[in-house]
Parts: sequence; structure tokens; C-alpha cells
Amino acid sequence: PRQRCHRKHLHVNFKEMGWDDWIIAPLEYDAFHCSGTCDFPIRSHLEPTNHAIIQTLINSMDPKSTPPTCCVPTRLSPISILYIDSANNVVYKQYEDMVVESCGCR
Amino acid sequence: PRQRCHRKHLHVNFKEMGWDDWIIAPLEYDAFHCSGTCDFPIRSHLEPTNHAIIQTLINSMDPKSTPPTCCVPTRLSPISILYIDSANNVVYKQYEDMVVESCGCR
Amino acid sequence: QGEERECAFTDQQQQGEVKRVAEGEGRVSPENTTIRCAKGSHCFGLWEKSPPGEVRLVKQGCWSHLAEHNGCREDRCVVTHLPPLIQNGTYHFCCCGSDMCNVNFTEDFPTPSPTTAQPIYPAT
Amino acid sequence: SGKETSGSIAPASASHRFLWCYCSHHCPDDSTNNTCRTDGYCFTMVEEEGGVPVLTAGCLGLVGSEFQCRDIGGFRQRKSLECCTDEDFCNRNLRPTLPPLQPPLYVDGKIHH
Repeated sequence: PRQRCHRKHLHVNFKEMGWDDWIIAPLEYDAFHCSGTCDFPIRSHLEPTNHAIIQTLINSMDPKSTPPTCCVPTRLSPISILYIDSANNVVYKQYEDMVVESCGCR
Repeated sequence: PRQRCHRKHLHVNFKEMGWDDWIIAPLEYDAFHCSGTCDFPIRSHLEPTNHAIIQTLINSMDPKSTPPTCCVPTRLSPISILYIDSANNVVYKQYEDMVVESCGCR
Repeated sequence: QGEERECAFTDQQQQGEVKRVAEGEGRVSPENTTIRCAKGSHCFGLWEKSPPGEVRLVKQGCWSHLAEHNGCREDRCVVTHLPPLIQNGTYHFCCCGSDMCNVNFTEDFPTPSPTTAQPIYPAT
Repeated sequence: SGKETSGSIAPASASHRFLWCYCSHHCPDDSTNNTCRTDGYCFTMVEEEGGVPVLTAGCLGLVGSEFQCRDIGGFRQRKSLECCTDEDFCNRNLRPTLPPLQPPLYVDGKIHH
């Protein structure tokens, strides 16, 4: 059966992306991502908005009129990155919204 | 060409949903919905998170590893609804997040 | 955003003044007959109209959040939709966009067309 | 179609306590022993999949419960959902039944399938 909206691993490797010329650490991390269907009824842990519920209802009545809602990150957390900036300084910075904490239907 | 993430009309008709047995007004409204692709680079008006940018980059490098990000509502607004509650009272209530104001890639 | 709106106010079920103000809807006058609504609001009214023509006022007040194409921008309160099924179809609702426009209502809705569908299996 | 059984048609807004529900088919990732917790309603739904009625159960949030716990005319797939909020795991006792098969549409005497 089709899997419903949930969080899945997403391994990010900055080295493979060729970013080890400016990122010192971390060179890889798990960003996770969201995947799966958003069927009626949308369970509470997927934290649907009223709009998402209305769109899901209309999609289940007439799939051609509107697509289902989409499984996307609803809560994200930061990671810290140590890198070399354009002036060759070593910089420690917190990057917001880099890791998916939870997914939902929107 | 595939259309990029943008807002589209979504006509909601409470009467057709059979809800004119509890909703007095409005009996229809435009909820809009979001549709379209989230390709690299994600434009600023689509307000991508860092995670969305990273996921889009990885998807464009290896589409099988992760899906593209999804075009979803990023700003919503309420509508007022006048309805009959379970105790047969006429209630005027503001329902949050009922109308899409803008879409983005998440 | 538009300017503040003044509307006629009636609440048969006294939904609770504090709750209403808390919801940012507006400030009810001391005499409890008008309400000053938030910027950009409209007014609405709800009446029960039952044969042979008796009309009872149910609710009047601010209509704060309007979806596009939902009307409410005229100066008069015009009932443009057939009454919904509720309360045996006696409810008449209208909304409008000028001060105190919801004191009264007028009707301008299509009379229901009789259904022409024929049952396949005529009653035996 | 959806029904709400706490003695009311439109879901009364449950006070802000949490409710434990029985859940099956798509429980939250962190759920244990087929249970979930919500600020809204427990539900049980029956839907027809491949001609076979399938029961699912779980938690619905308070936001949007007026819409999700409501009868809907015109679901493309035969399904019926019931909500409850009167006690923990109240959805164990819910027995929604599939709506009748849609009679063929007729308009002006012609049969439309």
C-alpha cells in the first residue's frame, strides 16, 4: 500500500557536492526529507491547516479539480557550520532550518 | 514548459459538499491552492528554507535520491463563517488558514 | 485595509461580549445596538422569514474576514442566495459594505426552478 | 460520510485536554501499542479498497475537526468516518458502515453512468 506522509533519511555529503573547499565541518549530515501521501482524513500528527483539510476533501471528491495536499517539513532545526568566508576568515555560524524534525500535509 | 510554483484558483462550494445543512454563509468561496514545479534555483518570492534549497540541489544532482521540494501554501488568511452548532445556536466564527495568500517551495 | 466600520448589532444568544472583543471583532456600544468593527470589516445580518411573511431578526454584526468574490461590497444588505436548508429554509443572510447597512435587508435571489428529472421506475 | 458521536452533530470544541485513541494503519512514528494522542478527536473509518471494506483508526486534531468529522456527500471512493471524544480509546466502539452503492445517475429520463 502507498506509504503515508512521514519523515525519511536524506544523507547530505558536502564533499560530494564539492563544498569541502569552503566548509570545514561538518562534511556530511542527515537532513531528512518528507515523503508519502496525504489522504483523507489527515491525522493529527500531520498538523493539517484548515485549508489542507478542505483541499484534501475536495480532492477526494473530485481528483481532477485539485491535487492532494503535499507532505512537507512542518518543523525544522538548525545545524552549526564552520567554514572559510570570502575574506579567508574561519567562521562559525548557525544555519537555520537545515534538518527536518517533523512532516505534515499542507 | 512545466509551470513553476504559483497560486491557482480553487472554488469551494459548501453546498455541493452537502454542508448547507450547517453552514449559513458563505456557501462558496475561493480557497486557492498551490501548484507547479520547484526547480533549481528556487526564486526568492518562493521563500525557500535552507533545507528546501539543499534538497533541491541534491534532487538536481541525483533525482532518485530525493524528490524535488513541493509547492505549498506559505501564507494563509482566515474567513468568517456563520453556522449552526450542535446546540442549534447561530454562531459566527473566524476560521484560520482558509485562503492561500502565497505559495512557496518547502 | 479600509476604515473602521459601524454596524447594527444584535446577538440573540449573547455569545459573550468579552469573547467577541477578544476575537478582535469590535466594540459594542453601551446600548448594545451597534458595534464598531475592525478596519476593513463589513456588516452582516441574519433574519428568519417564515410564511406568510413574518420576519424575525436573529443576528447582526461585523463580518471581518471576507473571501474574494463573496460580495458584501454594496451599500445595501441584499440577500442574493436562496436560503440554505437549515431551519426549513427560513434563514435570510446578507452582508454589505457601508456603515449601518445591515439594519434591514432586501431580497434579490433567483426563484428555485422545479426539477425536471423523471424517476426511471415510476411508482407502482 | 462522517458522524460525530458525543451527542452532537457539529463537533463541539473539545476542551483543551488530550485524548488517547486507538490507531491502526498509519500511526505516528513515535506511537506505541497502536495508540496516539490528540487535542481533538478519535476516529474510525471504513473505506472500500478493491471491493473489500478496510477499517482504519487514529487521531484527528482539533483544527479542522468540524470539516473532517462531517458528513460529506460525493466521496469518489465509498467511505464513512465517525469521530468521538467522550473518553480515551472511544473509537474502539465505533462501527461506521459503508454508504450504500450510488444508484445510477438519471437526469431527464436518460440513464447516465
